[in-house]
Amino acid sequence: MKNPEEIFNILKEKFGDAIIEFASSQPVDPFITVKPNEIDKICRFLFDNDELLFDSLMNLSGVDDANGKKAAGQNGDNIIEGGTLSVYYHLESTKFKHKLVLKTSAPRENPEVNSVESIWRHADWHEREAYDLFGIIFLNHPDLRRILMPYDWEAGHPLRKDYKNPEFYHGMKVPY
Amino acid sequence: MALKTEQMILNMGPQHPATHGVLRLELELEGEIIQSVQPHIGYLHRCFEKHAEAMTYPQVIPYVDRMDYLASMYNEFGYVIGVEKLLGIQVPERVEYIRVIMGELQRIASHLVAIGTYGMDIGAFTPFLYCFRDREKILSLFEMTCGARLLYNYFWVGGLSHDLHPDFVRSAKEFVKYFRPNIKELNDLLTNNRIFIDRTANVGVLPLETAINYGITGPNLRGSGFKWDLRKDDPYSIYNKFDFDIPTGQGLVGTVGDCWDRYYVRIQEMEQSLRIIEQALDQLPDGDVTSAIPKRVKPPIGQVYSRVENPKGELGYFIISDGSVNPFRIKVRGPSFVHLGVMNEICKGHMVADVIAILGSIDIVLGEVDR
Amino acid sequence: MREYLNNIWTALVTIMIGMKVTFKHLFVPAVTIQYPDVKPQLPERERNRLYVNMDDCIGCDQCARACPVDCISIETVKAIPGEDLGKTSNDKRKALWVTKFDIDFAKCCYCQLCVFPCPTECIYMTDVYEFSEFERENLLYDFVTLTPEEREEKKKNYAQFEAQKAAEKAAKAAASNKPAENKGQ
Amino acid sequence: MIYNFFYSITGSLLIADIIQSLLPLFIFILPFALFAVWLERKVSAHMQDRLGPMRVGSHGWLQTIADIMKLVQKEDIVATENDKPLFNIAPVLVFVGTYAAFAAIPFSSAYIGSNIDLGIFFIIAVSGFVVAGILMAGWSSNNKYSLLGAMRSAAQIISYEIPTILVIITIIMITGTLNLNTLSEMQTGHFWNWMILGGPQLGIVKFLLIPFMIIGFVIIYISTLAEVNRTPFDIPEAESELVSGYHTEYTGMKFAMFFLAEYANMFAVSAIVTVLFFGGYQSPIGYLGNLLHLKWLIPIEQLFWFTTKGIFFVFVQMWLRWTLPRLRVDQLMAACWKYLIPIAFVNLIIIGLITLL
Repeated sequence: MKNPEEIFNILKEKFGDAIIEFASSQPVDPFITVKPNEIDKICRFLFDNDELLFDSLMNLSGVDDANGKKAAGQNGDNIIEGGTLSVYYHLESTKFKHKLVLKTSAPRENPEVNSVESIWRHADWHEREAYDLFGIIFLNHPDLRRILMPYDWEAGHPLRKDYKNPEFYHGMKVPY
Repeated sequence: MALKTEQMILNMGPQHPATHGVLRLELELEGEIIQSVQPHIGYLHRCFEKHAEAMTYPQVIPYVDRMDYLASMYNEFGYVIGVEKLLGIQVPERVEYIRVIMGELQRIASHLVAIGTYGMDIGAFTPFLYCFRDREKILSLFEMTCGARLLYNYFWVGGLSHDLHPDFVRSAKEFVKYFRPNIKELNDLLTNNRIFIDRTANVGVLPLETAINYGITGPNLRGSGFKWDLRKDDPYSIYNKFDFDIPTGQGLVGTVGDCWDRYYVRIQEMEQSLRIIEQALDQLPDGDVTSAIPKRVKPPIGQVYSRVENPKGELGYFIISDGSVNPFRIKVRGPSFVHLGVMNEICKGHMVADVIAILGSIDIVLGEVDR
Repeated sequence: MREYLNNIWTALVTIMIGMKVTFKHLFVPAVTIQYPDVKPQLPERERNRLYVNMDDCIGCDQCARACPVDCISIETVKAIPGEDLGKTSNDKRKALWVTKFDIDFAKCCYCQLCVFPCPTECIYMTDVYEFSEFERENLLYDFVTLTPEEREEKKKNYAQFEAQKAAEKAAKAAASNKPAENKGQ
Repeated sequence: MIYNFFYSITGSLLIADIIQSLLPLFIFILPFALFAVWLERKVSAHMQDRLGPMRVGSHGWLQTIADIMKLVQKEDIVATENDKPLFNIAPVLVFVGTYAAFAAIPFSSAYIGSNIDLGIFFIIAVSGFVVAGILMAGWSSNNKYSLLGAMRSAAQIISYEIPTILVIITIIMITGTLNLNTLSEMQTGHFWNWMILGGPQLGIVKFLLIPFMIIGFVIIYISTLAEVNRTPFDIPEAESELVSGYHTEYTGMKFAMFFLAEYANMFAVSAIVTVLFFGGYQSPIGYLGNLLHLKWLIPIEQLFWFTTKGIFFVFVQMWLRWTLPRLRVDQLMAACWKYLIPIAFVNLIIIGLITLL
């Protein structure tokens, strides 16, 4: 049974600069921020290491941090430029019953994060949902398609803070 | 020249009697044997997470009810615990007891729907009506306390909307006494029925490693023989005050982790919920249920992941607050969304009739899959 | 061979048990009621159609703000000082004419969040559940007791009162800076 | 007897023959099918603590007539993709296959459609039409589900013919006649003369036969259940998998034909079982007509006994439908080929030896 502090130290000396920082100031859950292109190696280590054994991914959620600058888009509506889209991983070990929260953030223009689908098959659909609703591209994911929205929805990614509903979809009026 | 056979793509389409809602299963068939199952979801996507970002914290509760509309009380339970953790509120004892009683009643109601529709998927129509007859009694209990039968908006952040109705305790005890023999009747009609056993034993076997790797939780995970229940392993609210045991699948009829085990775990869980309700009704303290409800819910900047043992599995709320009245982001980890992902894995090599049996045994609700 | 016979035996026995259960239920009285003739009696906390008692409504817009689906829309007009709008049941003075108070029951999700914040408890849920309509527009209920002309009249009075007040202020302002000018010279 | 009665009135053979063959259809079978639909809805309702149809007529007895009228005026949709001739013939074939079987069934000593000598052989042969009709329906409605349903039902009905025929052979071995009328005549007297209790002749043979007769009855009852597509064998129109199998695409009068054919088939099958094992139209406790010496009363009593036995077996079929879940297709085949046929063969051999005694 290890608390997130010890796990952070283990990861820090194993992966060095790939682990950016350990934030425990805000209420409730402390989390570790990690570089996006290293995430799968870190998760493989967390999965295999026999004193950690994070064998179950509880939840994988995409978040639009909306920390970029407000700017006027082409057709006048304000869009956010710069800033990051981040992905939170809630991991858990059913053997040792300890939990961990990882966070990676990728730039808004081309958000690329390595996929952890090969480690936890559970991440497959969650990553497809994060791609569908946020546009976060997961590298070497078997079939990264939209999952909740219609497959040919080309009006962007709905859960982004600067998302505008399209006027028509296949001739059907979208906003009622 | 070998006979050229090509696979038949069968669309168990959005409008199909056995898909528990609006789900399209694309089956690749070789004669009657399944090569692959490709679920297509999104037909019931109502953008809960986008709505939640525009609502205040109390206003999100009616939306949370509508996700898994068969277990609304438990959806509220998870959300309310998460926000209370963020705010750091401690609710009075009576509220905790009422929440446990309502949660367990909702678990029985949700399991009754699961078992009833499962019997109908296999072809036995009568157990479905017996289950719904008993479920109506639970719904009238809910209606007596908060006025609604399916979508309650009863758990509020920091308390409850109404206190218990004066003769709720009496009619709840009556229900427990009335319902116990009916479980035995269900066993006679379905569980031990030889044809039901033939249809469900050794069908859709979910081995334990794939279950954990796919993030399967709740009755489906316990059906595969793993004693994992959040009420005991990651206790929330006051579940540590009650003694109840966790039924797991022992493979009494076929291998461990087949459809029959998942079904039988749900039947035993109803038994355990009755025990919890009885204990909770006896130790119910007095007090005011609305004392800890804050006038304006404005949690500090931060994020929380709260998870509860929903009747379908582990329901998790990842709430990020930016200090304003509206939540910045709510991500819901719905158990049905996860359980549907494993369909392709366990349906290979079975027949068309088994796909319906497997889909019924993992008990999904499309409202929660699509959110 | 033994397992073969056992299969047959368990099959027949369990089928017989199942049939015994359903046969027993042939003589159990029916649980259902014949709906249109026999109406189900509902508990008193029933949450169905909203009702607004307009005499008590002070137009404070609390319920419209609390509603998650924004199905309540209220417009109010300030009363001219001379008018007396009467008192609510718990004798609060009313200061606003409510010229528009309609609830769209097609959108309402019956969550009762609007009933709790109302200071005068004038909005509450009744147990009327048979109010389906053929057109969706008919589900837009208008609760205001004033006739349309009265509403126009109230608006006109207020607008006219506003104009008058603005004119006075302009006159006063003109008067005040005139003496300033004299002082200035 | 009815035949020469009509012959004496009309004077021409052809008309008398037509009237006699149509008589069971309009007097008995159609009203019975309507009654059976109502009975099924009421039985299923009360078994599930419901009330069933109560609104159309007191206790809903007009409900089925209302259903038929609704179905008649419903639009008869024939999709462009269906191949029309097959699509239209299919319900007729199923209807014909079921109603033709009633020609050889003795309703009472005074009345039998056509007293042909190979009665039971004719019935088995004619019920082959049903399979062809179902296959046509499944194939012509150009819908994957119907095709699957039709394939399954063809396999099911054909493979369940074999145990039925085997058990019929055992009865014929004992009684020696194919003619159902004489078969019923042989089972006169009280219920201990019925075939299920060893048949008319006395002595050791009768008591030896009883257990095997009961086994034979159970086998034929199960396999006729499968032939009529009733639970637990209603796979062709399994609602939860194949939406409703071969008659998914049918609407209006064609669907009504399938619907009535199914209920008439239920009665036909239970009629065969009553004639073979439960003494056809013989009354278990002697006739009132004998006591009151009214000769004309006996055929009416026999008709009464025949219908009560038939309806009892139809009730048991319904009772099974609302209790049991559905078998999967391969379990269905396994049940037939691994369980019913071997037992039927063993039963056949043992009864053959007993009749030699």
